[in-house]
Amino acid sequence: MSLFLEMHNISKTFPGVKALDHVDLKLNRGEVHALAGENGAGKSTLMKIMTGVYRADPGGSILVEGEEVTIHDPVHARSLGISIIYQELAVVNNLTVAENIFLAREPRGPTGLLDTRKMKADARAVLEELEMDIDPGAMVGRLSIGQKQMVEIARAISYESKLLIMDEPTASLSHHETQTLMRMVKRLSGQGIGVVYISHRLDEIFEISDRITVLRDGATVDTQLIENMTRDRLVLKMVDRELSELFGEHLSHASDEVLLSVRDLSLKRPTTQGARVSDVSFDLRKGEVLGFFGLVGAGRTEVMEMIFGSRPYSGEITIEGKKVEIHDPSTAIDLGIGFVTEDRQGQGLVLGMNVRENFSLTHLSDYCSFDFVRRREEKARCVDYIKSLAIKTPGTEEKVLNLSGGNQQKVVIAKWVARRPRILIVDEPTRGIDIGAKAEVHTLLNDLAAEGLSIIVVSSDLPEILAISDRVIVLREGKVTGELTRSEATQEAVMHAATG
Amino acid sequence: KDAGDITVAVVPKVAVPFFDDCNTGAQEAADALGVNYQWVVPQNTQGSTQVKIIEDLMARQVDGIAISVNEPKSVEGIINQAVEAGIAVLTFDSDSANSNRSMYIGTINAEAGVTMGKSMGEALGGKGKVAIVTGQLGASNLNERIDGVKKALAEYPDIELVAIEGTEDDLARAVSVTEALLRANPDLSGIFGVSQVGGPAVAKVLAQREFNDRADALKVFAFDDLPDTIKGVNEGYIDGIMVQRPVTMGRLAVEHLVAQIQGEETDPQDFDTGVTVVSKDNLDSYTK
Amino acid sequence: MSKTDTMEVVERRGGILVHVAELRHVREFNVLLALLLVGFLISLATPYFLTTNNLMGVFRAFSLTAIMSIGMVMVIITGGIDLSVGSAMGLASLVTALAFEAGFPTGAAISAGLATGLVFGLTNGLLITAIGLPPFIATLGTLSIGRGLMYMITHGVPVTPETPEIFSVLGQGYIGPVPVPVVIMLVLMIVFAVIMLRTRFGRHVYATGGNEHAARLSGVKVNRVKLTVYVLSSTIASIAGIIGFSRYLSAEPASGFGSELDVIAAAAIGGASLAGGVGSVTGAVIGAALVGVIANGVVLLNINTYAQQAITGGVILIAVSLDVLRNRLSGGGN
Amino acid sequence: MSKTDTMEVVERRGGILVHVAELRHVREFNVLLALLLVGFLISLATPYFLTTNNLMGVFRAFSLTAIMSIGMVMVIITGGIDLSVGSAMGLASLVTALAFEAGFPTGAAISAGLATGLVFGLTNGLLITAIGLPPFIATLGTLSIGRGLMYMITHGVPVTPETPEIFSVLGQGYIGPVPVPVVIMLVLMIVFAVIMLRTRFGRHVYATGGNEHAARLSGVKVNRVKLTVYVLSSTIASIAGIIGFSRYLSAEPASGFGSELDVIAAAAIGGASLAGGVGSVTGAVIGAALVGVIANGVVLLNINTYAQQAITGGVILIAVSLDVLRNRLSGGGN
Ligand SMILES: Nc1ncnc2c1ncn2[C@@H]1O[C@H](COP(=O)(O)OP(=O)(O)OP(=O)(O)O)[C@@H](O)[C@H]1O
Ligand SMILES: Nc1ncnc2c1ncn2[C@@H]1O[C@H](COP(=O)(O)OP(=O)(O)OP(=O)(O)O)[C@@H](O)[C@H]1O
Ligand SMILES: [Mg+2]
Ligand SMILES: [Mg+2]
Repeated sequence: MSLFLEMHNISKTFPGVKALDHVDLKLNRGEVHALAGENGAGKSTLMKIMTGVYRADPGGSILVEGEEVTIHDPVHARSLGISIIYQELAVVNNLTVAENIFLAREPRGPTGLLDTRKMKADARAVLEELEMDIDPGAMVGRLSIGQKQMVEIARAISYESKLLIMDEPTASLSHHETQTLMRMVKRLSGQGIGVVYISHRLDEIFEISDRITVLRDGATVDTQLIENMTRDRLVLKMVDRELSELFGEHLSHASDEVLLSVRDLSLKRPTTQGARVSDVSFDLRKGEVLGFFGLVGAGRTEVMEMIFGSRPYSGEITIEGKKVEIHDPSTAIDLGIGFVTEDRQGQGLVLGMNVRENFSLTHLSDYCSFDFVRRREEKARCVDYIKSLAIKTPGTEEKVLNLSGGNQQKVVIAKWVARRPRILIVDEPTRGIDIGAKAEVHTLLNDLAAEGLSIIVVSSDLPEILAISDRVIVLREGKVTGELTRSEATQEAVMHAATG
Repeated sequence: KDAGDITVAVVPKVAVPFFDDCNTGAQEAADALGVNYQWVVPQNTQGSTQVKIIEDLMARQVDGIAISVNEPKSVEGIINQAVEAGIAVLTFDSDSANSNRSMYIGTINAEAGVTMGKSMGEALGGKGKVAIVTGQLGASNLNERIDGVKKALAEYPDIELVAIEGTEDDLARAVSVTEALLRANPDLSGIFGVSQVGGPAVAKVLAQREFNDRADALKVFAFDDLPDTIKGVNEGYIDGIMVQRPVTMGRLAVEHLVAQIQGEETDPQDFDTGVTVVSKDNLDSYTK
Repeated sequence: MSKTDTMEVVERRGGILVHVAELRHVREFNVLLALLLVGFLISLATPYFLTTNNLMGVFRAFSLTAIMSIGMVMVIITGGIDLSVGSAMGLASLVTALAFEAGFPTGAAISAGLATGLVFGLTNGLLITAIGLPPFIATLGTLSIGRGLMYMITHGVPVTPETPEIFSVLGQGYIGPVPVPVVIMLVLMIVFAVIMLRTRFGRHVYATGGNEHAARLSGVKVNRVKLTVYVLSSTIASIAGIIGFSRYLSAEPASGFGSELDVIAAAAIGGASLAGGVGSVTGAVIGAALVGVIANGVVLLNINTYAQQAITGGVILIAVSLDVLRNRLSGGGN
Repeated sequence: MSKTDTMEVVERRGGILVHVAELRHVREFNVLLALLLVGFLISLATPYFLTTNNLMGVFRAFSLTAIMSIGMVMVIITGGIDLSVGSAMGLASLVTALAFEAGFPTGAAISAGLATGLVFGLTNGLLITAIGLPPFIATLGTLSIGRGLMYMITHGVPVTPETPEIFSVLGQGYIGPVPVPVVIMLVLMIVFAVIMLRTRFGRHVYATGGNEHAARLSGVKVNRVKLTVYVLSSTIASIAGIIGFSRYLSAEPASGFGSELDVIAAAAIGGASLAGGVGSVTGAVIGAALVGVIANGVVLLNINTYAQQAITGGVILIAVSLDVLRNRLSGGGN
């Protein structure tokens, strides 16, 4: 294998944060190079420097095919053969899937006008390679977040690149799509294309990477061939703890008392597009952790949105035996429901506000006397949560925009947990957070259940679902296709129900 | 044609009190003659707006149109078209002299300006610094008045015109402009309010504590008899108002239109309605 | 309307609509329906409305606003705004008039007017892209400067030069029964509708407004797109200015003042969202038509002239509300 | 300015600024600097500028715009816009005048004016939240309706009733050397600055504009927030209308026309982004002050009246550009 790209002595300082501290990185042609590290370790920042989004502090250098280069912007990076799938979605909602994939390099016909037919056909070809069943003419704004992620992936692989960076491409994908992607990555590397693969899912890393670099607090702590790396060692390098001490035993706290009961939940006025939810029924008991599994687009998020009042439904929802009508989120919140949304940037956070303001938005009245906010108290609570969830931020007054992806996710979790709802719905709660934090979130959910909270966990991470749920409900194409107790819920059984 | 079958339309420049008086006169005349009457006020002072209104009135097949022109040249074409289509068209208050309109009824603005300038010259004894507060900077009738004022002042070499300020015919703006004018020119001795907003604005400024002591030294001449302008005269802040005869204009406009439509008037001539200089002395006795 | 709203509307519509092109289609269709409805009601009430002469007059009357709204809607789709269109229009008409006064031939005079628009647009574009001023401030500044220049040049006196016969065709001529300004409006509408829907540039305009950050990361030259739309907007406004001058043969010192609101309104009524990313050229023209027809109707129906503005406002509210409610019902809203 | 732009600016600023509150702070500080600079330059050129009388006069002159911009900036922070402030102001002043004419006592007349603003704002708010009209269209509609009503009521003739002495204090009185309208402006500024920065409602206004969807999902009653800001905006505008009437004791049929642009400009110059989420009450007032000082300066300096508008526009562009460039430099943009 020959060297494609080298980064030397790369540092990056943000106000109040040293994100990267003298990092070196060498990437070979055709190599799958995993990049691991806890949230805020600097992985995304390093990749953004490689693609010209940020400029590194003076003193560092980047060599592409042996020549030193200054990378001006992502377009320039692409011309050097480097393309990237960003951790945060960068799609244009008001354009179609095909238009997004070919944005800024749209095919043109002989007249100079767009060749939409070719564009759609090409898009369809790429999507088929990824085994994605999305209409190239569909508006991206209407897709679920997982589907948007696939569109980004499709766009990235359709570039003729020599190095493809994937920053947590699978965070919002489920098992099936992940497997397809793994195959895709292997094929690309077989063609001599280098891949940088960032993920917090250790299985994936061990499955496909050739080498691995671990970052901690902005510095390289290890680079190894994957053969020389073990899970335990990786976790130790990343979070400085033993894997075995991370995840505790699962204890069920479920009582027999039904708290939430959903009957025949369907999307109101269903339209013909997409997988739409129909006739979903289930019960949620007090202190129970109920897992929801399904493939991308199975309709799990849609069910949760209906319960939370952000999507019109028909059917019946009862809480503690009382029928309730939930037409907007504030009603749901008043009824004691909390909802950690899967799309943290679009739905979870006000990016222009700081950590404190985002944190307290769900429960601001806790700190209010006559509508005046008692800021000191607000701040103190926020600091508590920053500590307990190990949110890496310079302080409560940092804009969430400047936090790393995983730390943003933690803020979303914190803002709901701090509200102490009776029913907490978490949709892909550990999306993009590191293994240490994931363990902490699992512990947190377990502790909350122990306090008598009822929790619904939607996750595409099958091991996660199996690890923390008392019971698992499986959705396929908007319908319940399985309900399994903890003992029945094996990997095979759940997958069977999900894929049919 | 039967009076009942005749429709005449009167189009002012904008909605201001002056034209409300015109409307009164025109309506009275129309009622007296028994003709149908339409009053159409443009939404802004652009020439094109009036063109559009005339087009609409032609489509409506009115028999006569009297218009106070915002911008003389731009309505020429459409007035000529209307005349060709057999509609009687005359102008009042503000003319489009090169068009084929049958006649003009109204004040000769330049002459009114001259009268205003002369009044000021006499009031100041031929000596002092003066300023003009106008309305919309583009309005042709105001520009004619300003020209008239300048022409009259040319006779008084010791009177210096130190500033002309636009106000967009907005009272609030006119007040703050007048204040700044007075501050920037501590020795100012005369103000012309050539648009309707000038009189009320100057009167209000002079009534203020800060400027009250300058009221005596300052000679003010204004245009049009708005209630606040008249009040200003009564209170001694304004020395004279050029009062036109809007009611008369409106009445005459309709009367002449109907006469022309019925073929009674075949050789119409322009009609100067003149201005009256109204001061404290004749405040109760003038007519519009 | 916020971006999320827009998306929701899109989602609501669900069924019938699959992609942007169709969506735009329907938006326009709704406003067109409102337009036809208003027209129908007026024609019931007065026989004068549905005559060729009147309709052509109405078309010609709103054509200038409509032309300007074509440039405006592109700016709005990028998420910007151009308050200076009225000044660009007025200044272009003034420069053309001055060029005639200076004895330039027709071609040169028209070019001078167009160049004025171009320079105006470049100024806006550079203030926004190179200096980084918010579009509202940048174009508000040039709006004032443009007006000021017009006053300084004219001292409030209209410029009315002699012009060759041929020049007046632009504003006063007819092709068959159709006034030339209307023809120009339709040509521009078709050209820019095609550009917006079928060219790379058009896609990039939508992308810039939809998600500027993502567009930039994808390689869209966002600043160039913005510069271009501001140049187009001012240049198209200058075309309107030249036509206007040709029609009235008088360049008024205050021409175009206040028209920015009418022009933006046309785009907005035609479905453009000031949040960017949404809108269409045909929609904007139909929006201008709706306002024009209402204005005509009020005079034809001899409605109390003082009420005209109130009625116009009311009808616009009702027309757009119908559009919004229709969407909600058909889509199954929250 | 689009959201991404805002974010970039924020990124660029880096160094000094850590959080939103400080950011707001600095924004204001920059405009304040520009204001002081302009004031300093004017005072160098003319001795009449820095006199108590003139300064108080200037303050009083821009106080109405500033008051209206306080309501406007809250609307803009939610991501909306209120084009109807001028109409709300004018109508409120007219209704107050009519109430006096009808013989109402002062308290009742003022209440009638305030009620007008309230109803106006409720209408806007309901059109936007209940029907779902885009704010631009909704308030454009009510702008027209308001103007139309004023014409219908007055036929263009100002209403000048007799009023009790006490009433004129509101517009003409002084507290020490400070005109009462200026005092009212300062009080409103402080009250609403505190509300925006220290209360739950204020937080919700920023959240709504920052990310409406996320705010709604966090339990913010987004529609109620919007309704409230529109009601506040119109009501505050009606306060300006009542003060204006008290000052001139004449309710002009065209008062407030066209002021929407001035008011929005004040908010924008003061740092508010039309994309929502960003802005401040004090910034808006300082923005109004900047424009007011320039307007006073051009008259004091006896600048040719025809050039005044161009100069005003130019100075605003330069002042805001300095702000933008300063931020860029201090942030050391990428
Ligand atoms: N634009 C920015 N301004 C200020 N700080 C930043 C900015 N971007 C990143 N940071 C900080 O730099 C550090 C590294 O962030 P980065 O996004 O690279 O982490 P990461 O390793 O990708 O984490 P994750 O696994 O959560 O995605 C974090 O502490 C983050 O807060
Ligand atoms: N084929 C499709 N075309 C367009 N939209 C689709 C399609 N399939 C699903 N959708 C959209 O996807 C959403 C349904 O997926 P939802 O997000 O509820 O599922 P999920 O199981 O949570 O999947 P994900 O992991 O992707 O979030 C709906 O919003 C629907 O509009
Ligand atoms: Mg990251
Ligand atoms: Mg989901």
